[in-house]
Amino acid sequence: MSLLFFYLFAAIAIAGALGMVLNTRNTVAAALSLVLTMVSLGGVYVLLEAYLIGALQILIYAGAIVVLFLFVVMLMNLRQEEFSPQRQRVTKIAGAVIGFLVLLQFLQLIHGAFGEPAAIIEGFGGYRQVGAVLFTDYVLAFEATSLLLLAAMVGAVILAKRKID
Amino acid sequence: MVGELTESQLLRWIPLLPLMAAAVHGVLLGVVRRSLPRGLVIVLSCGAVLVSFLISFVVLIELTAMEGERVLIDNVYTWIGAGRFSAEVAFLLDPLSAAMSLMVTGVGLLIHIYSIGYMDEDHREDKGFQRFFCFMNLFMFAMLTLVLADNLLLMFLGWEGVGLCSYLLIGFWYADRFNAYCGSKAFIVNRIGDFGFLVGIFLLFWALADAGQAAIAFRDVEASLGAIVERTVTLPAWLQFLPGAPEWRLTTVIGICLFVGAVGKSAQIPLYVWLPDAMAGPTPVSALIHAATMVTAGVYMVCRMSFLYAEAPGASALIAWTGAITAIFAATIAIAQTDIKKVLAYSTVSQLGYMFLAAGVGAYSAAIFHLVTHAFFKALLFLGSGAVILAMHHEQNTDKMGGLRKYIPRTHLVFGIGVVAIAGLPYIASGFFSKDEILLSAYLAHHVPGYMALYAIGVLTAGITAFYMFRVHFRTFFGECRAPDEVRAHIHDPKNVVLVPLYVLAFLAIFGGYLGPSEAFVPIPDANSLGNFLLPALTQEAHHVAHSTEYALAGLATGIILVGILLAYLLYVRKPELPGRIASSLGGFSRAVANKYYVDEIYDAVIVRPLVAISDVVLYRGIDATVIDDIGANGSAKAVRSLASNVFKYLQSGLAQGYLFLMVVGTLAIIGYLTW
Amino acid sequence: MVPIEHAIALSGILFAIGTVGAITRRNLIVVLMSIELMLNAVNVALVAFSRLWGNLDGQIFVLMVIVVAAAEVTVGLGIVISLFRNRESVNIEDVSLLKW
Amino acid sequence: MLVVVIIKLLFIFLVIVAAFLPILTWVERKQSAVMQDRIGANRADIFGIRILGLFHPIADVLKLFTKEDFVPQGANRVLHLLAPVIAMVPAIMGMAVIPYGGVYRFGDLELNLVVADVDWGMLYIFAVGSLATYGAVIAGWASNNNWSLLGAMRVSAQMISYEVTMGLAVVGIFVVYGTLRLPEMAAFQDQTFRLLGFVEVLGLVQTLPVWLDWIRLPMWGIFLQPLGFILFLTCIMAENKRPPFDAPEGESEIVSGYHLEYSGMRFGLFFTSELLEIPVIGMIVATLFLGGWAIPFLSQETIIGVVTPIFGEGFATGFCMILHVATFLLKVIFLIWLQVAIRWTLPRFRYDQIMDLCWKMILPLSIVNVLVTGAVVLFIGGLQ
Repeated sequence: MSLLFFYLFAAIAIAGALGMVLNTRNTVAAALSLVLTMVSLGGVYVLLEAYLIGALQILIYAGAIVVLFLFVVMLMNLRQEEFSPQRQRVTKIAGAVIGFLVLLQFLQLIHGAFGEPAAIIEGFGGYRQVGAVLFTDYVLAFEATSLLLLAAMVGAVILAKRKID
Repeated sequence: MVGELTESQLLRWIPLLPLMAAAVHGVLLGVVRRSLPRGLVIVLSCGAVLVSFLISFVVLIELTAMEGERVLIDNVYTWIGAGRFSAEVAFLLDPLSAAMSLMVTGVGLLIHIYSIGYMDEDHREDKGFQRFFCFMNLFMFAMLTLVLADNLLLMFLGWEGVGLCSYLLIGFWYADRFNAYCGSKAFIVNRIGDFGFLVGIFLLFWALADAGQAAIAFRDVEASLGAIVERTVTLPAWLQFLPGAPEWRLTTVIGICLFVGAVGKSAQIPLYVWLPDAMAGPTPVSALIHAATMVTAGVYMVCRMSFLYAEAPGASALIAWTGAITAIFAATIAIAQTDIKKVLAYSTVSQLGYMFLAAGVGAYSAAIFHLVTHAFFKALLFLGSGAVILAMHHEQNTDKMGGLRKYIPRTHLVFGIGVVAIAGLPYIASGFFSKDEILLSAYLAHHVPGYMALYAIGVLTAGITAFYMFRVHFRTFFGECRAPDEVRAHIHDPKNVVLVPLYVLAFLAIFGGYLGPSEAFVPIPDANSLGNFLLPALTQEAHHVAHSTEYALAGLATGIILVGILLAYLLYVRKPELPGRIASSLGGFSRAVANKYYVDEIYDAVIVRPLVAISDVVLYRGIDATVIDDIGANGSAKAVRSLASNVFKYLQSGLAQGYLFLMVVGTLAIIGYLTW
Repeated sequence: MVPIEHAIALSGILFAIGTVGAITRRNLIVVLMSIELMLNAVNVALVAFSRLWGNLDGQIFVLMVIVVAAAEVTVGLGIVISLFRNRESVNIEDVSLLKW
Repeated sequence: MLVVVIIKLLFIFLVIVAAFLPILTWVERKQSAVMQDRIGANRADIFGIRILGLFHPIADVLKLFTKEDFVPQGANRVLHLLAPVIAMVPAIMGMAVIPYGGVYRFGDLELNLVVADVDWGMLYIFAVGSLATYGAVIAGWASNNNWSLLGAMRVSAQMISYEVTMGLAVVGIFVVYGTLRLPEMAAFQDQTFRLLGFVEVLGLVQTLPVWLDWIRLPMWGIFLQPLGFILFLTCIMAENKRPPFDAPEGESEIVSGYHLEYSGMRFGLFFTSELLEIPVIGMIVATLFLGGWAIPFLSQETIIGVVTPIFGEGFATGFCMILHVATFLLKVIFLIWLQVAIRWTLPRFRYDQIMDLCWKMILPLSIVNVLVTGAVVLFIGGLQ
């Protein structure tokens, strides 16, 4: 059952990713197919017993980040990417080759590298346990990320402001 | 390994208090850039020294109260720890260091008080007053660390510290370039000695560690010294002419290396040249650092390492001879000096020679005894001369003085006491007992080659000492005054804050000798209390000799001393014109003496100039400027720049995706290399 | 029971696709999206590993990655906006001034 | 078990979707009419029978179905068709984790009146709610119309902003309940606390006199987190883009915003999704703050304990269950009334006012709320 769902989600995710990358005409459509990927990845996380991560995945990526993308796209109201056709084929080929190589290497790296997953305790990946780890072992990193977010906020405001006054 | 000893948390405060005071001064001057009001400075500095004086008194009493082995230890913390090698910051109080620290703090305290009056006049403005006391306290810290150190490394720390402070204080009036020059001269000459000292330390530690028992603390070294006593080293071919070649005992080598340091610090031949120039500093500095305490560090170190030197007869002989030669050499120079402080400086050198003579012949207690008495009367003499100089408005040349006893009777009195003390007249002078003990032990030192010669030199030097000291005294205080009238008008005794320390020191100069007279002269049991007190801390065999011999030797010495005094009286009170004629008749020799045998000039020509030349041409122009700068730094920079500007800059295409592409390719390559 | 190896494979595929997008596409926004995709691929791998070892550290890393991604998107899009405002274009090849 | 699940689903759809939805339009009309001192729509009749205009919803539905539905030129056809569905889905999905009753056991059968009893229910609701943005955004963009586009942008900005604050506003209640699981929350609120208990906590007195113990309140979120309640209600009403937060569709500025280009039943879907979110919001708020199915001062065991001796346990449990469901629906209805009342009371905020409200009022307040709550909970050491 869960295996079935996993392959379903994986298929959707890959399809969405492909749609995002290959759709050269329509940025919004690309963003929407990215949403598909994100949501189905949330499902994948849940299947991998990362419930908190799954929820956050949908909440943040699908719910916020991609919406932000859409917002910007609409703000600039880009309908078509106007392309200068030269160099296009070269890059396409190079990109395809590179992607293929990455994939190949990756697959041969992981092939048969993992045994059976370890037994997990009750509530693994729930907000309680993750929170416990996050706020004990990784509290410093947590604080550091808050600083990072602050910096990002300020930076975004400064960048997007029309005139700094 | 020193764990089982009696602990005493008090010890650490003896050096620490002056350090704190110095730190306060330093922070105020260096960071806050404001100087305290004069009163506070005095209270802080003198207070610190006073308290540490009291503490050392207390611990001394504690020490004497102990039965059995009299040693106090204070482990503060581990300073350097590396495997078996671990140097503690630990302070050791045994009779030796107790006597030393008491002397240092006591004399130091007196001189601090004296300085209040002496440094009062000059430059209140550029915070000089506080700066002076900052340095003085720092010096006290370093000196006490040196004295109380529990191991050679910590001692070396203090050793360097006192060197630094002496440099700072000699060049205290840095406005005058000559003073700065003298300071650096002292520092550099000391460095030469310190180098030998350091080599000695490393040699000792290496040898011990090699023998399988790494020891730093003196007691551990002493305990495990047996492991390396038998060890010998083969001299290189070009040293084969030395006595005892080709095989020397390692202890001898180590002893000589350490002694090199002592030579530098205690101004012995050939490294004495810095001490006379050190007189450029303020007189209290000369008294404290260059007469009483720092210059005696070498003697102290030799006594501290007496267990080593007992195993190194060669080194001991070297020490004895160096001391003797220095003694007479400096004494002869002192005859012809006119600058009052110069005379005292050379007499200091000569007296230090005495101490080394004693230490060399194995009479360490005598050396320490003389060290203490010398500290008393030499400090007295310097401070007295300082009083004279104050009175004469910073005139140091005795040619411009004379007949001052009318104007400054009190100064005349205390200075006279000092002169008598150093001359060593029986019973009324502390110098008598200590000097006599030294001469006696030299006379008895059959194990030292040529000990009779040593004895003879000692006696002769005693005479010369008496002669030139009285000469100075007569030239300064007797005869008619040669000072210009406007100066003469204002000559008067200094303030009490200056005089009181003088009185105290005068008292000590007279009666200090009774710390440890020989039973021969003071027929009461255990008269030589100091000697007996020190003995357990030292490695020396007590000598027993018939009192008659002692009387004879003392009589001989006293006779020669009296001759010297008489001579001085004749030449400089009865017939003041005579010395000039004698000098002219002697001609070249007298000129040589007056010019200190041209030693400075010779050094300058033989060592300094070639060194400077080599450094300038080869090291600076050749290696530094050409090799390191041009080829090394600038060359590599140029290479990188040209490479970058001609080749690599084209990778900077500005296309982000290009960079990404390269990045991915690189990652792939690396992973591929690592996996396939 | 999800086989870990397949999950990792999924992340690998997504990563490859993201790389291709980031290298070939010239619309800055799409490039940013591709980078997001790559980050997500990494997240999948991390979650899979944390499942494999039964150890939550991987999920913590994912949280960190998410935060970093959010920050990156904010700043990136801010740059894109100001860029568009100044040059009327989001073609990544129009912003190649910073070169030799 | 599957049967049970299906029953639950049916309940959801029949009661909420099928029953509430048509009535809601009528309710809205009537209530507005009442508030504005009108009679309201009452003309629709079947064979002359017009019961307070209850037939108007049917008329509306017929109208919507029969209208022509067209796709404007130059629009992205697929997305244009897809958008209303996407808008509809989250509203229904949200109901999956909401308990409309407690846990009851009939012999060996244990009945837990919630469709999906998941540990991370609130997270689920947030996640689903965050997806609700897309319907509007896609619609606005796909219909190739500047007004729609503006509407879509407003929607995206407004909803992202309010998601943040909504999340922060309920952190306090999470801290108090110590769980994200809605049934647990509801069960937690099925008890009472002494109003003066804080006196003991502060250590002013050792123990209160017994008669004071009778001054009690149901342990509801609204009493434990009054500020949180207000903030959360505001945020979630802003999430559902109805007046006064309907800047995205402000007819007077951008002609009804993102669904400007929609007609017929697909407009109906947008309309319905908004209406449908009203009861959903009601359920969430009721579960979080109004004690869900809990009856004040009458805990489950009390009821069962009282009724059992008379009618036997099975009946007691069933009776209790029915009571609970009824209470829950009652609370939901109250909240629906409240929302509609607000909707007809307040004028539409300006867009910048909405944003200021979010970032400058609610966000700081909710952060303060979190801090204070955390401090208090730490101080008390967790409510008993």
